[in-house]
Amino acid sequence: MKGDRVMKFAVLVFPGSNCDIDCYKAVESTIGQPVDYVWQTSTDLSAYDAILVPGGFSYGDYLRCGAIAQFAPVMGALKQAAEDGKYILGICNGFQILTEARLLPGALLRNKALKFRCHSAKLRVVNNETPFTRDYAENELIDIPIAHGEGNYYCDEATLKELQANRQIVFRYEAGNNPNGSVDDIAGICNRAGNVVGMMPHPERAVHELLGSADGKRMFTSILNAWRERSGAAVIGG
Amino acid sequence: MAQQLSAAKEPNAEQIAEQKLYKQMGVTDDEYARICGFLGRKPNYVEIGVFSVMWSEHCSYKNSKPVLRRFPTTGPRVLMGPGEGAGVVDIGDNQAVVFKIESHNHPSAIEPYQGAATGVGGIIRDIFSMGARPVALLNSLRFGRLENDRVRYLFEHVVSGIAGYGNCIGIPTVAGEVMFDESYEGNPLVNAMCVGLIDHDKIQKGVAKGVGNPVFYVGPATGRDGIHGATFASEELTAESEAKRPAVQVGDPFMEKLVMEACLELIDSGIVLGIQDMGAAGLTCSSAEMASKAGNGIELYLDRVPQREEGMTPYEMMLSESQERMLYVIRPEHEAQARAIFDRWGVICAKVGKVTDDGRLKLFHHGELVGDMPVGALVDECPVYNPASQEPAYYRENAAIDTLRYPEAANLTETLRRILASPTVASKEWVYNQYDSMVRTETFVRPGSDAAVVGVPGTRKALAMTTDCNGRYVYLDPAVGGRIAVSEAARNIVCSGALPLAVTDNLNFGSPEKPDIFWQLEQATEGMAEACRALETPVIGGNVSLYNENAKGAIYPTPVVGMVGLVEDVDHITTQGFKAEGDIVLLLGDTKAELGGSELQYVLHGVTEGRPPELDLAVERALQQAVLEAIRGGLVASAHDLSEGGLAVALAESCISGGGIGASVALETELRPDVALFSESQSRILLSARPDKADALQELLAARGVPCRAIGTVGGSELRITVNGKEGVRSDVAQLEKAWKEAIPCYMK
Amino acid sequence: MKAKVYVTIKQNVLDPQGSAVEGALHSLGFEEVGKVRVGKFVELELQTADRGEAEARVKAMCEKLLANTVIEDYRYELE
Amino acid sequence: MKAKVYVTIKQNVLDPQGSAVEGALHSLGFEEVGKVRVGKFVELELQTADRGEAEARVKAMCEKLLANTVIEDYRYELE
Ligand SMILES: Nc1ncnc2c1ncn2[C@@H]1O[C@H](COP(=O)(O)OP(=O)(O)O)[C@@H](O)[C@H]1O
Ligand SMILES: [Mg+2]
Repeated sequence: MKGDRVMKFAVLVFPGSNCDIDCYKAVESTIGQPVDYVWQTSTDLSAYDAILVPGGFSYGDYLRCGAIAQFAPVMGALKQAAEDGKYILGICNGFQILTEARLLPGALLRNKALKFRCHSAKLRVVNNETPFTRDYAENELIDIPIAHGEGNYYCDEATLKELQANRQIVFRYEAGNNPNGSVDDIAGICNRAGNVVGMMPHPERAVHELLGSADGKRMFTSILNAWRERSGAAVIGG
Repeated sequence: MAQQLSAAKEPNAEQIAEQKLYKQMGVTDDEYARICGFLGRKPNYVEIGVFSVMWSEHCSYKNSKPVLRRFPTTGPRVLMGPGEGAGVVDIGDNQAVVFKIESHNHPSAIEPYQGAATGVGGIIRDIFSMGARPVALLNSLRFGRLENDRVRYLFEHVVSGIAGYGNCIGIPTVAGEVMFDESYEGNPLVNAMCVGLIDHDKIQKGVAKGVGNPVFYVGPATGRDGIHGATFASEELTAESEAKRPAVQVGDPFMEKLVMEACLELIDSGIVLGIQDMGAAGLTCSSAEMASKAGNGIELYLDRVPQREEGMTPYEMMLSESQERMLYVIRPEHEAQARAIFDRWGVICAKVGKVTDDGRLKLFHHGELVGDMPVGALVDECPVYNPASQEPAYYRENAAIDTLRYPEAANLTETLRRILASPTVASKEWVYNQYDSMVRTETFVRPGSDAAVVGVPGTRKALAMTTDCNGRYVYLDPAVGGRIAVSEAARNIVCSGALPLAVTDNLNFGSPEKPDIFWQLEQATEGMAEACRALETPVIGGNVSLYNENAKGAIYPTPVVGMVGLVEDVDHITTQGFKAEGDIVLLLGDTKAELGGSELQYVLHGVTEGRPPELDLAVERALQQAVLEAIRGGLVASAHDLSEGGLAVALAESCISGGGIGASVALETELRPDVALFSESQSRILLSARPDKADALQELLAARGVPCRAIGTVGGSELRITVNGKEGVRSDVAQLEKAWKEAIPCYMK
Repeated sequence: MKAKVYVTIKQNVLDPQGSAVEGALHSLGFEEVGKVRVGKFVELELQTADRGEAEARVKAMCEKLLANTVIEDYRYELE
Repeated sequence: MKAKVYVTIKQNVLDPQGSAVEGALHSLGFEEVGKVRVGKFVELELQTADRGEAEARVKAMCEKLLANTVIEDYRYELE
């Protein structure tokens, strides 16, 4: 039975990653699936069903956030995994790495106010039909913290139109509360196929009430449920 | 002694003696004579350089040792007191908390971003060099008035330097304090504290154990960073000397992250015999101290030190303060194992020396002996001074000042708004929103309550932490101010639901060579020591920063207290915000007519005068014990300690932190209404409790002899305070919040 | 051989740092200043004597790493 | 008038960004590269026709805001 098989998660680790442990703990505590840290020199991700690219300051974020990490050996395997339709979630620095590697369109500029900002943020679930958001209601307002200095999403007009047309905008900051000046209040996007998501806010920091919000938990249950459905197993309650 | 070639231009031993060049390094004639005695000859340039830093106040505590002896440093939970990189306190289950505070005042005054950043980097190294995993950062800051351009520049860049370093390395910055007063103009205070967790059996020491063992250098290459500012008058300012000028230290948090992970992995492997960070005076201090603690000697081969710049001399290498470097000792057979770890993290590691049995620090450069000094003399034989102490005139004069001599504040609502908008009291969101306070996902109480609370992974325990000190009180009466600093820190810890464990302190004072400043130092440490004894919070480490002076004189004496407490169960975590409509508001403790050093005095009349509030340690202790008991008993909905701005500010903050919920309060008092609202009497706490728990809570407090009065209820969207039936304060909480939140951003636009 | 690389934010992309610097210059009294753009300036040394080769290499470095061509333009000089 | 300002980290001062970029270039196969330093490049327009005045103003801007002279050097060009 497929239902007996567990979903395997990888958390990539680059020199300077620092939300790797948080992602690892979040997978364990929310859905109890097996997780491995995968060091950036690895060239094989075939054993994993989902890959998390965590936040932090890979390579010190020198030059541009994510610029140096895009050349790490593991990135080839990550691109392959993306093509194979595996679930890939880039959070914060992970989002920056995915855009630098062109797995997602656009780029992340410095916050409009030029300051690093860390606080709770209200997000709108714009597209709840991705494998990452299916356990949310459409347009639901959720509470997920941000912590970044360069989260100002930018893409050109044509790309933005495409994102809108293809429902690739997954999360928006609540209107009037855009913390970084990003285009169209974008907080997270996905690729055309919908299996690669990048977002600035940190769902792994909102997985139980002691942390101030548990709204991030359903991102992890969504991924598991999407995978189970795809592999024909029972879906867990949301 | 062989002549060294590379440093041919450096003055020789005779020139140093004749021209008294040692004086430019801060070495006195007497100290110089003493050094000659230890060496049995005149020191050469490297040697006098090494002695000058080892015998500086920063490394030797020559002016502060006697006062530091007053602190209680032991207790049932103290596993390691002052002496090592940081103190260690037991928290049960074979786990311990490690913490320390350190100042970077002077570097931050020159280059605020890098000064503050490297201050954070330095204190983190102190923690992981003990083998502990750093889990939280705090910072205590003092600046002049924000009206001043340079002050705003310093404030802006100090904060972003702290953020830049802590955020990048991935350690949450969870608490701190910022105060503004012209006393700190030109000499800001930047104190950084780090807290770490460790298992008992992993605790490391900075000792050079085992004669013959190799000594390794880890971290980025050494440059001419922050070298002892002693440049020579004889040296003309040529292009060459300009290039040799000591450079400001620049922090590289990414590098520190790699060094930290690699060192923790190395320590985990169990092969480390001794490890120490290179802090102030870099290679000099770390090697001499490690040798001294083991009763051994060390030989260093300086040409093997990784170098960033060409032509570096032994003097420059020994005195460089390049950041992110460590020194460790292992057995020779473990070398390959250690190397593999550093290679994987991409960190440079070089064998630069050897442990010897002769008790000497010997420096070799390309095979030549260029320095040879007894380790004992460097570390332990610096003369200890007992500077003259005298009660200053201002202290006596202040006794006579009647703090009620100003007319009563007419409009209490407006007064509250003004005090809330005073930068010292105003919301520090502008500061702490720049800090990643959540990384590691253990931050259960973020900045914005009395103390931050950080979980102990895998347990139901948590650590509460805070820094506190009101320099105005300490200035007005150092003994009382010292007592208040410790008590307030402990009160903040208790209000968060934790038992205060221990203290790390940072003594920021003016020049100890001035008798009235030394008097402040003596009095303040005495007051702190009394409080530490009464509250059973021993001092497990700290830092001394003297000579904090500007054109107008010394800063306010500012002995910052960093404290950590233990939350036994996360269910006990309590925050300052009001929780629910209908909850009963209780005021614990007595309010007296105490305006000396208060925010009211400063904001309304622009003065800091009189005597500060009194503090009775027995009363304080009873209050704290009773409140902790009540919190653990599940009787308390919110707790907030009363500090700057008194009762009115505490009420406003509890409303704002409660999400904008209001409160209705009626005070009966014999005091003048403005005094009742803004007096800063000590040993007071504001609690709220569910109506069904309020009686039990009051009974418990009464039984413990703690004065307690129900003064109102939570609810609505307004804060209303009547005094003896007459309206005092009435305002929408939103209005108060606006004044409080927008004050600092408004200056910083 | 020495190379100097200038990386600037594309004209149509908003440059938050440039706007902030412009605002700060205005408030410092430099009101005559406009169109401020802040970019990067990278200096490096190449162990090549061949100018043509150096040029190709530097261009490759820019395309691959030094600039993100989604948002940035670059130019370089060899000395 | 246009001004270009180049801000570089002083020779003796550590440039972690430069080292990181150098390391990245090496691992990308650009092994011939050394001494990488990363600085800032600021372009701005001045509403002045007077070259002498422009020069004085730009110098003042550098000293006050554009460069942190404790750790950075600057130079500028007017066009
Ligand atoms: N520099 C800072 N860094 C982080 N947090 C800060 C800083 N300054 C103030 N805070 C936070 O803001 C809140 C209020 O600070 P403060 O008024 O000093 O509290 P208290 O009077 O209770 O000591 C606290 O939670 C404190 O930790
Ligand atoms: Mg408090």
